[in-house]
Order: sequence, then structure tokens, then C-alpha cells
Amino acid sequence: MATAMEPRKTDIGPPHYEKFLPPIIKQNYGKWKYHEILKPGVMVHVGESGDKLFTVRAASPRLMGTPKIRKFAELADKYCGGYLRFTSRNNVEFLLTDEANIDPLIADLQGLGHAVGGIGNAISNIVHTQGWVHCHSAATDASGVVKCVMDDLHDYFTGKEIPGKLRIALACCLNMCGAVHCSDIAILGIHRRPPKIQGGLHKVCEVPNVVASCPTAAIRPATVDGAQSVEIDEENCMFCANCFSVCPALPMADALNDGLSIWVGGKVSNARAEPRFSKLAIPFLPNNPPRWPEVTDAVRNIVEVWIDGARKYERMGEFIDRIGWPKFFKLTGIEFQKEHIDDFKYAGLTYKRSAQIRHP
Amino acid sequence: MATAMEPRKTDIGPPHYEKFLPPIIKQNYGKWKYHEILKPGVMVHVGESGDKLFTVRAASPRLMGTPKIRKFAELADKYCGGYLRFTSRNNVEFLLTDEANIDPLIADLQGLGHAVGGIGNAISNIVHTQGWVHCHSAATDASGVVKCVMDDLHDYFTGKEIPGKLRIALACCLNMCGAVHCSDIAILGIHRRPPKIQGGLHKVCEVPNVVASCPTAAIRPATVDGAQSVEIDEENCMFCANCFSVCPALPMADALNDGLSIWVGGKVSNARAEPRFSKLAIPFLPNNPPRWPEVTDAVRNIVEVWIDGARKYERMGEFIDRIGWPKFFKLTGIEFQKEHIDDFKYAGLTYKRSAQIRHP
Amino acid sequence: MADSGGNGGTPMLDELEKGPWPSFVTEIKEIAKDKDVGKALLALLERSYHEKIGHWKHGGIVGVLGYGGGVIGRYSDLPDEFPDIAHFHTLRVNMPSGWFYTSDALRTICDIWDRHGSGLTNMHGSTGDIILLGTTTDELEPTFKELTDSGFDLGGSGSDLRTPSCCVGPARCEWACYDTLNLTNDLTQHFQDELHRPAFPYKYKIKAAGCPNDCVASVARADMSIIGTWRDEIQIDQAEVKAAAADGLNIERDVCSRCPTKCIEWDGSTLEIDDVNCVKCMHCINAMPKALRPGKDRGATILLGAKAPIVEGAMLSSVLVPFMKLEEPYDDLKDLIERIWDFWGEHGKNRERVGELIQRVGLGNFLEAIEVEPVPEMIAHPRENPYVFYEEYYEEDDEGEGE
Amino acid sequence: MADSGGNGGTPMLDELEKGPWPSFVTEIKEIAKDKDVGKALLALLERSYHEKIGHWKHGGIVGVLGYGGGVIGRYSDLPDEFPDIAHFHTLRVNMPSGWFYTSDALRTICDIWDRHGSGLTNMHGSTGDIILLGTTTDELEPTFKELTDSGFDLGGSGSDLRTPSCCVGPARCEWACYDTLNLTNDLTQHFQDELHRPAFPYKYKIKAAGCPNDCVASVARADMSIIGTWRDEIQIDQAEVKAAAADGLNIERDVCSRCPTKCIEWDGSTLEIDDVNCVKCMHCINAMPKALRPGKDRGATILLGAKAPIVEGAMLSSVLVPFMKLEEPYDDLKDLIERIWDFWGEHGKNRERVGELIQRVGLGNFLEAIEVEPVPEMIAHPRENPYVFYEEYYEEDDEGEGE
Ligand code: SRM
Ligand code: SRM
Ligand code: SRM
Ligand code: SRM
Ligand code: SF4
Ligand code: SF4
Ligand code: SF4
Ligand code: SF4
Ligand code: SF4
Ligand code: SF4
Ligand code: SF4
Ligand code: SF4
Repeated sequence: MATAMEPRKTDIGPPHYEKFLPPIIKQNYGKWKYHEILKPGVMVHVGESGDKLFTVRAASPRLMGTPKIRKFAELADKYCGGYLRFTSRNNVEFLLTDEANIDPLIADLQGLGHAVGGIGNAISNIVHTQGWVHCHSAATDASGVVKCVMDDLHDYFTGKEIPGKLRIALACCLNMCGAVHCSDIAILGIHRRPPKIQGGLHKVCEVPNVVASCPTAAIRPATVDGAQSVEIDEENCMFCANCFSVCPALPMADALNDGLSIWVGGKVSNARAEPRFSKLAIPFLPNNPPRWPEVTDAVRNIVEVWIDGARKYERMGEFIDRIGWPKFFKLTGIEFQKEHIDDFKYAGLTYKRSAQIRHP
Repeated sequence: MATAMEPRKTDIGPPHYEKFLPPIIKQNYGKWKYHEILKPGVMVHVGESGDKLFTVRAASPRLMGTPKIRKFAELADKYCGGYLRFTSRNNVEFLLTDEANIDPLIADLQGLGHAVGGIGNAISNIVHTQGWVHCHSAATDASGVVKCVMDDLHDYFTGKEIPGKLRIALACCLNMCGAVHCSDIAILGIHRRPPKIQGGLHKVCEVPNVVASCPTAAIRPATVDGAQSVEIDEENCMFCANCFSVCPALPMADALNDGLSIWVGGKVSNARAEPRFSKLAIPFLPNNPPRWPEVTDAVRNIVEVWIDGARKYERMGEFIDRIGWPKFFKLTGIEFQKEHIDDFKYAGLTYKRSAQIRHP
Repeated sequence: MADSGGNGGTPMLDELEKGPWPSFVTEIKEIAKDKDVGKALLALLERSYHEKIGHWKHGGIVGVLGYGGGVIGRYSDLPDEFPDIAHFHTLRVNMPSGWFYTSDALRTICDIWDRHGSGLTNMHGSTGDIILLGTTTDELEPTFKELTDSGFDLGGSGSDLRTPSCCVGPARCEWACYDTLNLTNDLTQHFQDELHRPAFPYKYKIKAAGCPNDCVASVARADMSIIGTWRDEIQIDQAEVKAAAADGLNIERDVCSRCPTKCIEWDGSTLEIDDVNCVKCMHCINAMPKALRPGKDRGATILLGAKAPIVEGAMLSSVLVPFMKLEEPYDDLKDLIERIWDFWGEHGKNRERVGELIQRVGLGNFLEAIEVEPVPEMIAHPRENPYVFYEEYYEEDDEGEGE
Repeated sequence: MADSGGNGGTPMLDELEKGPWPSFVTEIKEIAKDKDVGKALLALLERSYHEKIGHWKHGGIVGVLGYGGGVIGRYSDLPDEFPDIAHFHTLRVNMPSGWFYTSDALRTICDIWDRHGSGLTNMHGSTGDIILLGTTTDELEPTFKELTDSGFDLGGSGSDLRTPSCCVGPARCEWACYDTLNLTNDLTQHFQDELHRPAFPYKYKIKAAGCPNDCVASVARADMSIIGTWRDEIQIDQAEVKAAAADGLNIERDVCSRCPTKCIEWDGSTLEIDDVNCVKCMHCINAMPKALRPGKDRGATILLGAKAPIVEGAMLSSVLVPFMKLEEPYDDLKDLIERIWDFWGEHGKNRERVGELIQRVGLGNFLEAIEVEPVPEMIAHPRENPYVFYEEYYEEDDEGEGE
């Protein structure tokens, strides 16, 4: 089916990672013995051979232009034989063998505006998504909110002590590309208005698919102005936007009503408590660009309650397990509302089915 | 609407309990200070006044004729001023003030064939239901199985030491009148064949009600021999018998396929662990009257595994929590099967959603 | 094959007279000495044992005049072979609270039942009633008359309030946090109409336990579970704690380490409880009944919704009111019950228990309807899914309103 | 009201250049210096900030020849006002396993992207790809050509295998229980067709974590989560344990009492682990990296089914194979993956993730279909409801068979 005659390479897959491993890693691959955190953002891994690999981790906005990437490449050339990597939370890691290079590298990074930190019990980068920069589905911006929250929590990235790891994530709509559903603190963009049905729906969407997409069966086929379309039982809409995912003629975004919600207590590691979902802490905060003060305040408040109360290694969810949800609401001052009570399909399993209660 | 002219008393409610309380209880009502277990089946409650009330608890088959009840009444007259009560697990309790009467009472009770015991960390009476003695819905007998299991576990009623309380219950069908769903060990009668549709169904049942009764939508309206009836998609039937509850023309009982299942680890008290449901241990055991040896063996096996392994106060479910389900299956030798895996509506929440596993 | 139980004795049932546990077969045989109905039941049951199948049919609607509940109709499917038990209905007689009796009261019941029925009973049924097991349609009204003349009345069955029951409570238990017997009797009397005339979507059970040990299994078996508890400090007698330790109780291992919130500490000489974090589970009190007692500010937690598995799956009750003082005339509780029944009566589907209704409409909506404020004590944890039915939103022209 | 971002600068976005965290606005402005597309994006975003709404439309189907995935089409809803970003598609470029690069490799990518696109990227996307953010339809094929010429290829999008990703693993971590980078690269290469040509019911993500710390969040974010673990004893260096204690670690409080199964004990001089009850949670090892190490008999737990909430609610992956050795050529795992895909391909509904499929058909049936034996490690606990689909029953004439 190829239309051009020139040879065309496909299915070559990614470059083999070995090409990008520094020699010290090749030599100690699978033979690391232990690691130590030397200072904020700096750790050393010691091989069984005795070899030492130093890692310096720098903050990243994730959304970067080629000029910045070239600058990181330059720093890698200058200090680490040209080797670097990115982390699963989008930070940049420089891989050094010469301990003496650590401080100059840090100085250069800081000069570039990229703080060093995030290792150990710290608040690391916020996993996040596209927002208004690139996605059609966004109920809020992603990078903007992240910037504001990390500005505010910056000290906890660069070394201010906290009890354990704290992972924040943001997703700009319920699709949750940032997979925020298992984070210590999750920030989630939400719509709060049913989709607005556009004329000509039948031209761009299959009505049966649209009807089938709705988890709450709020969408019914209907004839509008003589054309096939749908009608929406607004009472039954919980704003998931799945209909919009399958049909562009059902836009959800609404400047007046879109906003954010805050979730707490999830984790993914198996350390101590099993992995678990985050739970709703604050049902709604307004979109207030450019600095989203309601969001930064809310996150800081929760972080501080955790820092004040958590024991060593205790993640947010483990901390709340210990003190109980009523106490969490009390300590944070968050008002408990109807919205906190689950009413989706497993709702009954979230009700308190025992008399084990802390009475005031 | 009354058809007779004679005065007819209605809505008088039960007799007031105060009429039946012995004087010592009236005097110490709400002012008991503590209790002590004196020996198997015997305890004393001490009032703030210093008064002592002795309780002797005797076994009961629950299904009793008036001759036996009259004999209990006689014993109450003889030893306790005519006062006695029954417990929430259908045992009989004699309420004594004179310690000297305890042993003669016990001797008389034993003479009657009613062992004394069941107090403290013991196996008490089995909560159960009607079975073939009175119910149309039964997949097994109730009193018969209970008799066999309690014969076998009798020592644990009369004083042989066990780690904590162990509550057994039996229900003869999924309606679970014995509310077995939260027992340390539950014995549950089960059907395993779809209902057999009887001719003339439309004469005794409303077809729409029948169709609506099925949780798995396995019942569809159909015309059979010219009359309104239903057809059943046997693949989708899980034998709950709810259709039979609303329609007598759909009998479930089937001599070849009815049988019993065994469930473990439930509890209702709030002590230590929260109340919880029992979980499936053995999917199917045959109906084997009159002594149901497969059931008595299965129950004894589980009881003994618990006794051998449980720590003090540890109920069955708490014990299994500690050792893990794989170990429970290993220790009991029960084969793990597909049937153990939930496939009803909350099934997904019973899957192991973490890598916290005991290997091998 | 062995005899099928017709006239050749009851070889299979006879096996159930062996062994140490009291035998229900012996009980039936005792009745069979005097009554044909007993003989017939034995023979039918023997047959069931041979055939591994029951021989009862769906009950028709039978009862006493003006009542809709209290009687379970039952017919044999072999009426020609067993005419004596062709009808074999049971009466559910409302027991006194706490199942206390005098010997005279028991004899009165026996007399009535010997005259009008099989002489067989269950002491008691799973809901708590005195079950009079087996009589004919004709005998129902006469039995009822004699019962009421002697001060007894029927309990519930069908879609009505079921006979409320309770633990022994303050009558004999030092841990009762409210008067379970009084409350149960009071509610039963107050709601006589709801008990006897089925007008609900389905059954409604109430069980009252004096403390979190829940000795009537209320959390598993009652639509409304009333569980005693306290709000202040556990009462500690330190001398008795030491005595318990001296007596061989390993307080650290068997008490403290079993506390669900680890809020209790024993340093070898003093027991300290961080009562703010105590969830009133009763364990430490259970383990040291002489040394510890519930606090003095007592009341109950009200929970709602338990039921057996049919149809939507079994449920335990869940917290509706974390703490309620329970004192005569119990108006708060009665009001609450009525608000619940009103909403359930209006919105409950046929055969929908109140717990199922709550799950269907959502606890939040249910609370609004019955006018109870949501509090975090009602939930194990807040929602995990983002499918929130936000109820208010701004219209283009009303920025500033809403929310 | 402030300027709407047309030609009057970007006052709102400028606010986001303040503060210590590196600014994405600065990044875009840097691009805007040379490229109109950067200027246009800034203006459009400023407008979104004013209006509190995005300005992108559903993407159409755009891509490179012969591939169905790897490109996300994106169009502005204000093409007339912002013609430079009327098309603004992204390319998902498959990153090297573990996100390792040389400076040269990065510069190669930058060169290509400066020539053919906006110059903006995400390093990296949430699934792990290098995201090249914003170009026109015309530029897709040329970009692709240069990428493959330089050794790069596209990643997944649409209903295909998504770009597998992994933690840093043995490259830099002492706890890796298998070679996460090698496995990830091997699977990616092996399943190139499934990655590039969407033919599944929906997306399928694979993430590989070297140990239960799960540093790629696989259990929450991958349909197939491969989590390293071990079967034998944790390796203990008692001298280092003492050193940790001497260093101020409260081993009893911060390690032992946090062990989920309480199978680890410290008597002040020796650390003892009851490995049979250890659930390999990593906590003690995390707390004392010099003293403890995973055992030597290493492999991985394979879990299945994680996904975000739409539609049936979020899921974590659940255990499919409690322990599997993972060694090249990984045939067992590849076979397993193919059996899963076969069943899913045949029975999965459109837009049904594999985790949803399992819940719909039942884990038991699913296991039968993919020929995996059920083991209790797969479940948190056995079923609580009695709604069992018994598959075998006796017919009247075949007593003795069945079961
Ligand atoms: C570099 C990175 C892996 C990668 O391939 O990129 C990584 C690297 C390490 N992780 Fe991690 N983790 C990385 C993401 C994660 C994630 C995933 C995530 O955050 O989305 C998790 C799961 C978090 C969760 O549960 O929500 C994670 C949970 C852990 C844990 C368990 C912490 C806990 O108590 O729950 C440890 C153990 C510890 O820190 O003691 C750990 C420990 C480590 C160690 C110490 C492992 C080692 O010996 O090298 C590494 C140094 C880390 C540090 O940041 O403290 N790593 N680690 C990731 C760095 C992200 C970043 O830039 O901050
Ligand atoms: C008499 C009775 C109440 C009644 O009104 O009839 C009763 C009476 C007492 N119970 Fe109970 N419980 C009675 C049914 C229950 C039930 C309900 C049931 O079994 O269906 C439970 C919940 C069981 C469950 O969780 O599944 C129950 C859970 C307890 C507990 C908590 C045990 C635990 O560790 O979980 C205690 C505390 C203890 O034993 O230390 C307790 C303690 C007591 C004490 C010691 C209370 C007291 O101070 O008087 C009483 C003496 C008991 C004994 O049997 O050890 N009682 N107790 C019931 C006797 C039933 C029988 O004949 O065996
Ligand atoms: C007599 C008794 C069993 C016993 O031997 O003790 C009993 C017997 C019957 N129950 Fe029950 N239930 C009895 C307590 C229970 C309990 C336990 C409890 O109340 O603590 C339960 C479980 C708790 C609950 O209410 O959910 C119970 C859950 C059911 C159900 C399932 C209801 C549900 O919502 O899931 C049914 C089916 C129905 O209502 O159609 C049922 C239906 C029946 C019927 C009426 C059969 C029917 O479908 O018509 C049984 C009549 C048997 C007979 O012929 O005598 N019975 N039933 C109990 C009542 C005695 C009493 O009044 O004291
Ligand atoms: C680019 C990326 C976000 C980011 O900024 O990093 C992304 C962006 C989009 N995701 Fe995603 N998803 C991205 C990772 C994820 C993840 C996280 C992960 O893979 O670890 C998830 C949650 C995990 C999961 O798969 O469940 C995720 C769950 C979704 C969903 C919900 C799927 C579901 O089954 O619930 C959708 C909706 C859909 O598929 O229709 C979605 C759909 C989308 C679409 C294609 C919007 C759409 O409906 O067409 C977004 C395009 C944005 C754009 O214009 O560029 N995206 N998406 C991530 C991919 C980058 C990469 O390849 O590396
Ligand atoms: S979370 Fe929603 S809005 Fe954000 S990138 Fe994903 S699909 Fe788009
Ligand atoms: S947003 Fe969700 S709930 Fe609302 S109509 Fe669309 S699919 Fe249905
Ligand atoms: S459990 Fe079933 S068979 Fe037994 S009495 Fe109740 S309804 Fe009848
Ligand atoms: S027994 Fe239950 S599942 Fe089977 S047809 Fe009847 S109602 Fe449906
Ligand atoms: S529930 Fe509490 S108050 Fe009632 S008998 Fe049991 S222990 Fe005593
Ligand atoms: S009652 Fe329970 S929670 Fe309270 S201190 Fe005692 S053991 Fe702990
Ligand atoms: S998951 Fe385990 S092996 Fe991989 S980087 Fe994290 S700690 Fe190391
Ligand atoms: S790895 Fe976890 S479970 Fe195992 S001993 Fe260490 S802390 Fe305990």
C-alpha cells in the first residue's frame, strides 16, 4: 500500500537502552549493593565492586522547549560524560562518577532555574497532564496549577523535612491521564454541567454509541429539528464526559462551572499498607487562574496537617487510617458534605458498617 | 369487619418483661458491676450492692415439645423461684440466687439430656432454621445437621478449651433465616439446579413479577402450550431461588443436587476486628442424612485448624487475616477452586490488588 | 433400600437420637406418643431423610382476623398420605423482651398449644418469636383468642415491622449502655399497628444490643441496629488491672496489642487509655471485666440496613446516628423511625429492604430526605470515584450565585 | 478586564514566570522568540486563562503511513484567529527503556523537532513516551522519517499496545528483582505490530517495576503490572543492622511495628525475620538499605487490570501469577500475554479494558479461558455471597457422575 518508492523504515522500536547507559552502569548493572542519600537531591549508589554512582536530581516543568533540553545535554556533557535520564515523575537525573562535580552541577542547575531535590522523604514533582495547552477535554489547566502548587511547596522539594514520601498528581479531567487515583494528594479537574448538545450531532457521531457511552444511562435518542440526535436527562448526569470522548458534538467545558477537586490518601507502593485509591477531600474549588490560590492553599493545608501529625514513614493514607476520617476533617477544617459520600456502584461498601467509632 | 360479637383483644403486644424478672434482677437492674465465669456453663454476676446472681446455661435443640418445656419450668420452680430465660442463641438459662443449687440443677439438667456449657470461650449452640421440618424452601434439613455437628463438637460446648468464641450457624437455603452470613463457621443449604417450570404457572404467579425477581435476568416470559409462562436461561441461573420465593410453580428442590456449603470467618461483635461476612470455604458437600458425615468432618477440621493456630481471643476471621487465605487452604487441605472466586457484583473488590504475597 | 418411613418406623431419624446433644427427634417422638400430628410429622420427615427432599408447599395466605402477619401458612405436598399435617401452619408469638419467663407463663403457653396445636415449638425463632409449630387453619383464631386472653400477642411476618428483640441488657449485664428491654418493649407496644398489619414495602427488623459486643447480632440481622456505646472515658480500677495481671493475664500481648487503634498502654503498673482514640470496641473491657467498665455518658449508635443476601447481596447495617441518648419516651428515636418509614414507604419498591433503598438512592440523598446531617462517622471513607452529582451550577447570567 | 491575550502581551501567563519552580511559560516564551507557533500558543493559552476554558477540538484521525497509533490529532477551535496552531498534533515517540539518554541522542531529537514541529516537548508523557508537542499534518510523515532514520520510532495511542515503560531497575537500583529494562525493551520490540496498529478492543498498557516499591506506579496505571519480588529469605547483614540502630534508627518503632504482618523482630542485637510470613512489602529493606536486601530467588508477580475511572470505575491490577521467573527470551510471559489478548480480542467489547472484561466475565471464567489455574494468592478473600454458578449437576439417570 506504500505510495512512495523510497525505502521507509517502520517497526524498528525504540533505541536499545544499552546505547545510553554510562560505562559505570554497564559495569555494575544488576550489581548495586546499597544507596545512601547524601543531601537533598543527591544520592550515591555503591556497587558490589565498590564503584560509586552519584545521582543529582533536578526539577522539571515537563513541558520543555528544545533550548532547555539542549542546555541539559550541555550540562551532561560538562559533568557526566554526556549521560542523563528522566524519572518516572519527570525529573531530570544526572549520573556522575566524580563526586567533585556534584556542587558545580547543582550550581549550574540552580542558575538555570532548576532546583535540586525530590529524593527520599520529599515532595517530588507533580505527575500531570495537558490541560489547556493541548487537550480538548480539560476542565482546568495542568501545567499552570502544577507550577503554582510546586512554587508553594518548593521547600519540601529542596529538603525541608517531612515524615515520608508525599506524591501529588494532577489530571485535568476524569480520564485521569495523570492516573491521579492513587496519589497522596490528587488534584482533579472536573466539569459540573451536562454536555451541551450541538446541532448536527448525527453528522459526526453514531447515536447508539453515544447512548451506550453513558454510565448512568442519562442519554436517550431523540429527534431534534427533524434530525437524529440525543437528549440528556440532566438529573442523571454526573459529568464524567465519557459521551464527549466518543462524540465531539457534546462539549462539556463550561467556564462558569469547571473547576477542581482534591483527593487524598492514595498510594501505589506495597511498602507497609497495600496500594489504594485516593479519596475525596474537597469536592469543588473554582478555576482561578493564573495562580489558583484556593488550590494552593488547600493543598498546603492538607500537607501541613499531615506533617504535623504523621509518624515517620507514614504516608497520607496510613496517617488518616490511624487518626480516622472524622479527625482528618476536623484537623483540616474541611466541611463534610453529601458529595463525600459515595453513590456510585460500590457505594454501600464505603458506608461505616460497624459501631467502632471515636466519640468526641 | 369483625364477624363475631364477642369481645376480641388485639394489639396488646407482648407481656411486659418486668413481670418475668426475678426479684434479684429487679433490685440490681442496671446496677451490675462485673461477672465471673465459675466453671463451664456457670457464671456469676455481682451487683454494686454485692448481690450475686448465678446463671446456669443449658443446651437446647430449640425444636422442643411442650413436655420438655414443662420440665424446664419444673426445674425453674425447684431451683430458681420459677425464673428462667432463653438466650439469643436458643440456650436455656436458669437464674439462681443460691449457689448451693447450682450442682443439683446441673445434675438434673444432665439427667434430662441437656448438657451445661457454652459460656465464655466456647462453642455455643448453633443458630439455625426450619429445614425439612417446616419449610418449603429447604435444600437440606436444619435440626438434623445441627444435631450431628453439635454431637461432634460437644466437648467444646462443655468446657474443652478454645482460643476465643466460635459461633456456628446454619441456614437451609439462601434466604439465610439463620443469618449465617456473619458466623465464624456457617453451614448453608444450597440448590444447584435451575427451577423446574411447572405447567399452569400463569394460574398461580404473575409472570412480570417472576421475571423481575431474578437477579441475573435469567428468566424471560414465554408461551408454553398456549399459556403464558416463562423460560429460564439455565446458563445464567445461580440457584438463588428468589423466583421460587415469589412463585410456587418454580420449585428448586432437587434430591440429587441439593447439598451444603461451608463458610468461615464472619463475626458480628465489634470486639477488636469490625463485624464482617463469612467467606466461602467449601463450595459443595452432599446431603447425606441422617448423620451428614462430610459436614461434621469438614466443620471439625476447620475448628481444629483454628484451635491449633489461633492466638488468645482471636476469632476465626482474625486468625485467617493473620495467616492469610493461602495458608488457610493449605492447613485445612481444602482445594481452592473457581467457585471460591467471587463473580457477583462486587467481585472485583475481592481480587488481590497488591503484590503483598507470601511466597512460596 | 431401607424403609421409607411409612409404617416401618423411623430408622434414619432414630440415628439422630444418638449422641450427647439434645435431640429434636426425641422431642417429636415425645409428642408422637399422644398426638397423631406428631406421628405424621415423624413419618414425613423420615421420608424426607430418605428422599433428601422436603415435603412442604408454599404457604397460602392464612392468618387471624384483622392481622396480616404472625402466621406462616404451610401445607404438605402429600396431603393424602399425611392428612394430619396437610395443614401445618406456625404462629409467631411475640416473646417478652429479653426472653425472660416465669414457669407459669411457660406452662400457660404449653397449655394453649397442647389444646390447639401440635405441641411442638421453637424456643425461639431466629427473629426472636416463640414459634408455635404446626396447626390447622381452623385452630388459628381459637389459639389467638386464648393467647391474648393470657396476655400474649402475635409477632410479625410478611411486609411489616418484625418482632423487635434485644440482648439481656441491664437485666443481667454490667455493660448495658441503655435499657435494651425497656426500649424494645416500648417500641413494640408503640408500633403495634405496623407489627400486625403489613403495609411496608418489605420486612423491617429492629434489634437492640446494649453494647458493642452486640449479643443479638443486630448489625447483621436487623434493618435497624441499636448498639449501646459511650462517649467519655472507660472506667479503670487500676488495682483490679494489677490483680488481673497477677492472675496471669498477659495484658500487653492479649489486651493492648489487640486494641484496634492501639490506644491502650500497660507499663506493668498502670493502664492508660487514650480515650479520644478509643473506638469503643469492648475488647479490653471484655478481657478484664472486673477492672474496666464502659464510661458514664452512655447512649447508642443507630445503624441501618442489615439483611440476608437475597436479592442484592447481604448487608451489614451502617451508621446513621453515631451517638443518641436513649431515654423514655424515646421520642427522638421514634421520630427518626417514622421519617425512615415515610421515605421508604413512598420510594421503596416492592420487596426492597431499607438498606437496598439507601444504596439505590444514595446515602446522601437518603439523609436529606429523612433530615439527618451527613457526618464523617457514617462512612468508612469518602468516595473514591469522581462521579459526583453536583447539584448546583451557575447559569450564564447568575455568576456569584449557586454553590 | 485585563487584556485577552490577543496582541497585548500575556499578563496572566507572566504571573506564572514568578516563583522558584521552573516555569513552562518561560519554556514556551523561549520558543516564541523564534517561532510563530510559540507566539500563537502563548496567545491562545492567555485567552484560555482569561476565559477559563480550553480552545482545542476533538482530534481527527491523523497519523503516519501504515501506523494507526503514535499521533494525537489536535485542532484549535479558533483557527481563523490562530492560524499557526490551527493544526497542533503531537507525536508520541517511544522512549528508550528507563528513560536513559546521551546528550547526543537528545540533541538529535531536538534537531528533528526544531525542523518539523513547535520545538515544544513533554519529557515525558504520562505513559512514558517522548511527547513532541504540536505540528501540522504535513509535517507528520517527514518527522517520522527523520526519527526512524535516527533510530527512533513512534509509541502507542488508540486501541493498541501502549508504550511499555519501566523503573530504572538494575541499571541503578540495588533492589531490582529482574531486568526491567531488558524485559521492557524485549516486549516492545516483540510486539511492534500490536504497538503500531490498533487492533485491540481498547488500550493495553504494560509497566515493569523491579520490586514492590513499584516506582513506575504499575499497579495503578498499567493493564499489565509486572512487579519484581523474591521467594526466599531477606538477606540480612546483622552488623549493618546494629550500625543503623547506632545511627539513631528506632528499629522497633519505625521498622518492626510498621511491618504489615509483624513478622520481623529486633531484640536490640539481632534482627529476625519470619520469612514465611513476610509479604515482601519492602518496608524494612527501604528503611535499612545497607543492612537488608531482597532474597536471591527472584522473579516477579504478574498483575492485571489497572485503569483510570472511565467507565466502570478505577481499578488497581490484581494478581494473575503470584511468582514468575523472568529470564530471556521471556517465553512464558509472552505466551501468557498472547493468551490474554486472544481472549480479550474475541470477547472484549469496544472500549472495554481487560480489567473490565475480567470483572464482567468473572475471574474464574477468565482463568479457565487463558488456562491459568486458580490459586488463593489471586484473591483478597473468597466470595462472601452464595451466588455460585455451579457448573455441574447430576441428571436423574447419572447419579455417581458429575462433580
Ligand atoms: C527514580 C525513580 C524510578 C525511575 O525509574 O524513575 C525512583 C527511584 C527510587 N525509589 Fe522510588 N523512584 C521513583 C518513583 C517512585 C514511585 C512512582 C511515583 O511516584 O509515581 C513510587 C510509588 C509512590 C507511591 O506509593 O505512591 C516510589 C516508591 C518508592 C518507595 C516506597 C515509599 C513508601 O514508603 O511508600 C521507596 C522506598 C523508600 O523511599 O524508602 C522508593 C525508593 C527508591 C530508591 C531509593 C530506590 C533505589 O534504591 O535506588 C530510588 C531513589 C529515590 C528517591 O526518589 O527517594 N521508591 N518511587 C522514580 C523517581 C521519581 C521522582 O522523580 O521523584
Ligand atoms: C446470653 C447472651 C445474650 C442474650 O441476651 O441472650 C450473651 C451474654 C453474654 N455475652 Fe455475648 N451473649 C450472647 C450472644 C452473643 C452474640 C450473638 C450471637 O452469638 O449470635 C455475640 C456476637 C458473636 C459474634 O461476634 O459473632 C456475642 C458476643 C459477645 C462478646 C464478644 C466476643 C468476641 O470476642 O468477639 C463478649 C465478650 C466476651 O465474651 O469476652 C460477650 C460477652 C457476654 C457476657 C459475658 C456479657 C455479660 O457481662 O454478661 C455474657 C455472658 C456470656 C457468654 O456467653 O460468654 N458476648 N454474644 C447470648 C448468649 C448466646 C448463647 O447462648 O451462647
Ligand atoms: C421461622 C424463621 C426461621 C427459624 O427457624 O427461626 C424464618 C422462616 C422463614 N423465613 Fe426467614 N425466618 C426467620 C428469620 C429470618 C432471619 C433472621 C432474623 O430475623 O434475625 C433472616 C435474615 C435476616 C433478614 O431479615 O435479612 C430471614 C430471612 C428471610 C428471607 C430473606 C429476606 C431478605 O431480604 O433477604 C426470606 C425470603 C422472603 O422474605 O421472601 C425469608 C422467608 C422465610 C419463610 C417465611 C419462607 C418463605 O419464603 O416464605 C420461612 C418460613 C419457614 C417456615 O415454614 O416456618 N426469611 N429470616 C425465622 C423467624 C422466626 C421468628 O419470627 O422468630
Ligand atoms: C499525553 C497524555 C497525558 C500527558 O500529558 O502525559 C495523555 C493524553 C490524552 N489521553 Fe490519556 N494520556 C496519557 C496517559 C494516560 C494515563 C497514564 C498512564 O498511561 O500511565 C492514563 C490512566 C491510565 C489508564 O490507561 O487507565 C490515561 C487515561 C486516559 C483515558 C481513560 C481511559 C480509561 O480506560 O479510563 C482516556 C479516554 C479515552 O481513552 O478515550 C485518555 C485519552 C487521552 C487523550 C487522547 C484525549 C482523548 O480523549 O482523545 C489525551 C490527548 C491529550 C492531548 O491532546 O495531547 N487517556 N492516559 C499521556 C500519554 C503520554 C504518553 O504516551 O506517554
Ligand atoms: S486528563 Fe483529560 S484533559 Fe487532561 S490530558 Fe487527559 S484526557 Fe486530556
Ligand atoms: S457526562 Fe457522563 S453522565 Fe453526563 S451524559 Fe455524558 S456520559 Fe452521561
Ligand atoms: S433458610 Fe430458607 S429453607 Fe430455611 S427456614 Fe429460611 S426460608 Fe426456609
Ligand atoms: S434461581 Fe435465582 S438465578 Fe435462578 S432463575 Fe431463579 S431467580 Fe434467577
Ligand atoms: S450486648 Fe453488651 S450489654 Fe448486651 S448482653 Fe451483650 S455484653 Fe451485655
Ligand atoms: S475498648 Fe477497644 S478500642 Fe477502646 S481501648 Fe479498649 S481495646 Fe482499645
Ligand atoms: S521499583 Fe524497586 S527496583 Fe525499581 S527503582 Fe523502585 S526500588 Fe528500585
Ligand atoms: S519486607 Fe515487609 S513484610 Fe517482609 S519483613 Fe520486611 S517489613 Fe515485614
